[in-house]
Amino acid sequence: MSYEVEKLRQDFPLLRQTMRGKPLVYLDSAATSQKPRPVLDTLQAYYERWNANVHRGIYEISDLATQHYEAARATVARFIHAAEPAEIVFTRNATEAINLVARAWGDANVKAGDVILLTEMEHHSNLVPWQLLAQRTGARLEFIPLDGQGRLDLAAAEKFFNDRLKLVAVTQMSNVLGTINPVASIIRHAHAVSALVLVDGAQGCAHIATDVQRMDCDFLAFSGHKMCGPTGIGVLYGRKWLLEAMPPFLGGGEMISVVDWRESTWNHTPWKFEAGTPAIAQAIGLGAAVEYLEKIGLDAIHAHEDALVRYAWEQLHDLPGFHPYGPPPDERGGLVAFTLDDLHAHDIAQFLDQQGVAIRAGHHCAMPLHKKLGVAATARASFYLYNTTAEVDALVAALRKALKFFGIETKTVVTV
Amino acid sequence: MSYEVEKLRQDFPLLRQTMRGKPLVYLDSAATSQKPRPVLDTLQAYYERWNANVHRGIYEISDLATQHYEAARATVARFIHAAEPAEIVFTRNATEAINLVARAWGDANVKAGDVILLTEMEHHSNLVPWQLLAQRTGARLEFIPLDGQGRLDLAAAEKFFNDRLKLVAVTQMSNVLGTINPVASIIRHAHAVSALVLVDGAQGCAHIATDVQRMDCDFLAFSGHKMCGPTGIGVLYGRKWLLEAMPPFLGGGEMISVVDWRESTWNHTPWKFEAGTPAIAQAIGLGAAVEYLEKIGLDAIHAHEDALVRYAWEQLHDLPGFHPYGPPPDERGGLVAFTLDDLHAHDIAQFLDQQGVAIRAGHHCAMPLHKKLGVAATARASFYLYNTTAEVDALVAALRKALKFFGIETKTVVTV
Amino acid sequence: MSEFDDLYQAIILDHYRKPRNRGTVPDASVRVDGKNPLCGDEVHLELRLDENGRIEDIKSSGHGCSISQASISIMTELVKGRTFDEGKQVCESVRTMMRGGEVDEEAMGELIALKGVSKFPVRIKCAMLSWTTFELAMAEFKAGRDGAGAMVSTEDEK
Amino acid sequence: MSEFDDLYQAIILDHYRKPRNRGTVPDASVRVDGKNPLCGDEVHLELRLDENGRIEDIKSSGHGCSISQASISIMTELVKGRTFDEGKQVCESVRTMMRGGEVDEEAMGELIALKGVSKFPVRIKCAMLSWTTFELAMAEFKAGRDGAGAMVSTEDEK
Ligand SMILES: Cc1ncc(COP(=O)(O)O)c(C=O)c1O
Ligand SMILES: Cc1ncc(COP(=O)(O)O)c(C=O)c1O
Ligand code: FES
Ligand code: FES
Repeated sequence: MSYEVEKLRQDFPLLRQTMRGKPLVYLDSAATSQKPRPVLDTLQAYYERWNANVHRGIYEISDLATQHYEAARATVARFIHAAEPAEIVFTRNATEAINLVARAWGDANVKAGDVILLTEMEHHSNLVPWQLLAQRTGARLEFIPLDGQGRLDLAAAEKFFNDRLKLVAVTQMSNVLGTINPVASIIRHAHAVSALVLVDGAQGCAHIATDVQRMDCDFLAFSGHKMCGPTGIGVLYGRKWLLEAMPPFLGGGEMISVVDWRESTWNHTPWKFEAGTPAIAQAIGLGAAVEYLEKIGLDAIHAHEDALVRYAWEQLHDLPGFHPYGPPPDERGGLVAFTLDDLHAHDIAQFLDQQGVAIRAGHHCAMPLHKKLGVAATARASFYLYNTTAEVDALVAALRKALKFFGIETKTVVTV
Repeated sequence: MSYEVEKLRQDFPLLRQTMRGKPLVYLDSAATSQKPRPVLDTLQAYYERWNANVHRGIYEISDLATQHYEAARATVARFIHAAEPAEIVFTRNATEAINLVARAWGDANVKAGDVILLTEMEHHSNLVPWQLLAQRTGARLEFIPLDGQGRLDLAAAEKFFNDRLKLVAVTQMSNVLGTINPVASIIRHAHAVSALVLVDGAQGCAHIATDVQRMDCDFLAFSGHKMCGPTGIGVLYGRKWLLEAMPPFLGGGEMISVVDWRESTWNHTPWKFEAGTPAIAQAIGLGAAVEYLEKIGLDAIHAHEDALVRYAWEQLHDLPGFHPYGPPPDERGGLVAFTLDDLHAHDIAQFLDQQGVAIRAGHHCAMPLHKKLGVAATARASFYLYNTTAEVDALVAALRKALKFFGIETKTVVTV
Repeated sequence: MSEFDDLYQAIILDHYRKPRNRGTVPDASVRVDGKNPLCGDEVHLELRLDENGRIEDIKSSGHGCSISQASISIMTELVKGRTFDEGKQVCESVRTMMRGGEVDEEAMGELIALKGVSKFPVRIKCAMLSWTTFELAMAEFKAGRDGAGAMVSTEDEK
Repeated sequence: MSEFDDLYQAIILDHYRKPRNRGTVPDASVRVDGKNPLCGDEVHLELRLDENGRIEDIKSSGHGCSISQASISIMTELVKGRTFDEGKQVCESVRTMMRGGEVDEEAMGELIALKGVSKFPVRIKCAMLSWTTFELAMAEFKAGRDGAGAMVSTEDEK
């Protein structure tokens, strides 16, 4: 089956919008993706037909809500090849999933002097929770450095793999450099010294077929909103025995077994970690998003994005003063962060907005990385299953106009 | 304007459903409410027209998403009469809001020997987080006892109001007894000994006009899904200075000001407490729900529910073996938990399901309270703005049939 | 017949209204407790075994819904006079039936009346409460203990 | 004219391309830093005051977007020769303008070119970066300090 991007685009109502009166070119899916019709229809169906609280209701719609909710868990488990649905905890987003591990696993297992190993390319969401853990426990943070091309320099990190190492937290794919990391090999390394590995899949899982058992990670965190799902839903995958051994994170309804006045016992995993009424509609919506992605096929999506990023890479390099960050297309996912001469990223994004082209500018929640790169802000175009080469052309044309407008090329103002 | 319940019902698509082939009589709004058309339309509009990540986007749809998101915050602030929108933190649900306070405020302010005062009617979500805090800090939990009618016996709790007391956490309205608590007077008492008060508004805010400034509470937690809003969104209200003084809860994107490798500084309240991509669509949906409730008027809603619960109280008392829990209608909100002879609550609920009547059976996440009441499980019917006296009649008729069916009255089986 | 009628078959209602073998066994060999934390219901079982390991007497007390009470009542009738291992076989058949699997209907006797429960996921634990408690009694007895302090929860049912 | 053209008026682009008063003031009375953490941009201001408290010289360095750079450039031209208190009045007018309020357009000079920024909430802090830093310089100077180590953030703008 050939990849019919124009047909897929029909599924996404927002892509038919205009922006500033121009056809919308949405190139910010790394921030959040757009949502296809089947996901929106599922949300609608939930609220119109099955809406009830889950797990303890004896009546039909509550039973339906529960069944759909737990079916979504099973769907997500299948998507990342978890051994069983009980390994899937629903959270608000990847950020909460990582914090859950830092609090529940971290506070119980990390001591002063232990090392948590991160990388220099981590998103704040996979950095700040560990800073807070380090402050609570006296553990030390270390960082796998980058080489000149924005890849992890594993040789330089060799020294951290010893018995002080408790956890490696590493992103599957960088949201700035685009680098796809060799997580499986990092995991082998870490396991050799009995350290656990948390993979931040916020950028990875939406774009790359992910198999937690083959990868052999201990934890995986990702967000529904970046993979065609609703906002307000994220996932923590954890090995069953690890989750069972962890103390709870939030206390409240649903996560308990027996509650007495001054102490309680806990429900089984995953419910132990889902205190209070969960994001029911959103979990079910995420299940629909997974099914949508599976129908197209993660490999087909990845191939499509790969073609787009190669094309973009080529076209963008024609621009005077174009400077990309991160490795060449062979080693990257579907995004490009760049600077353009000494045009400021925010001016670029503002100008592109006027052209109907939505890209992101800033530190992309990776301030330390930008410090390392020696630039305060970059512009970033990111692609997903619904983007086209025509949109890449629109991006490049708009950037050309921006160069003109701000007078970099000609020092004269053009009208837009 | 008179209260036109039949017209309001038109707004709720789910209420037109059938259950087990019978017209649905939904009497479980205390677990979760149904959603009106304007809320569903808002969710749709968000995903089809404004969906983008908030706060840092320079392009039009991101700006729209941000504006709608922050407008929802302002709407919620107005709804509970907060002094400013910065006092509104979006969470997943009331449970997370309470845990946020227990972790962020509690860990920083509560020491061994300090007292946290709860009541004997608290929901697990306003009990277990404090148990966990007590375990972490060595603080002591005490409980305001109940009188014989399921009201707080404040006289008996007088002894706890001394300088050991750090926090009182009390529900605005019990989800089992229906009791509406005198929170304002408890707050005056607590403030007199410099203790703070957290009000669990999960049941209250949806039904009773709530004014945090008049009530003078320090924290208020509630859930969107119980007040016509989407699942996956809740609210923590906190006094601005308290929130500003608290350390963060979850770390990650959006909640920071400056991030370095090993330490960071925090964004202002409320963003300091909203790590990662928030539940954007759900917050905006909650804003629409608040506007919907405001249009009808909380006082009108309360009056409607009050009439319903009085009617139900009368009708239900005609049933042989009917035993309600909690105070008479004068002092209760729109729900009734009861037992019926020695029919088991789960059998009652199962039978009612067959009749199209959705009620809840069990401990309603209040096991210690049920222990105190001397019953493992109760049946609970709860009302909201869309329920009718005809539905109360359907409930009573179904209960009569249940008594017959299980042979309590006649010891012969009837067909259903 | 509707799923509801399947759930509340006449046999169930009969056992619920007239539970068999309620009470205590004064010279019991093993006494155990089981609970269903979802609803807070509990059962207490007392069993006396003869020298061949046969269940001479079994009595139950506690509280619960009609499904759990009927299940307990039928169970006590069924296992009386059998060994633990024979009882365990019946227990596995009930578990299979709850998961919607095929069982030898002949061999199940009145237990087949519980089949309809499998359509109601939240009620399965009601039906299993008696049996998980029975399994606890068996484990305690085989370990040479009298069950004192032993308690099982239906939440441990997978 | 579109909102976009309002934002990037010719005056803004002109100041951006040819920023005035860049550099350092060797014998500065006060030197301060300001930053916009949203984007990581920073400005460094150096000012020399005469004995009457009049700004004799002002120079800027640092990096930022066209809006911030133009705002800084215009500001340095505007406050030179004035006192801090006169500068502070201008600053308040800019703040009012950013919030969409009415200002005396005559009195604003080239600053009026920043008016379009008020339509772009995320860019307001770009325009204010220069002014919050100016306010810091004023506070430091009035407190008798030379600004060493002083830093202000646009996030402290309400
Ligand atoms: C009194 C009370 N508090 C707290 C909660 C918890 O609400 P949520 O599950 O939405 O977090 C509930 C909901 O059942 C409740 O009734
Ligand atoms: C690499 C990476 N990690 C974590 C996150 C945080 O995701 P969320 O904001 O959905 O929690 C992001 C999102 O920007 C990301 O790109
Ligand atoms: S409801 Fe408790 S055992 Fe059935
Ligand atoms: S984008 Fe940094 S100051 Fe404007």
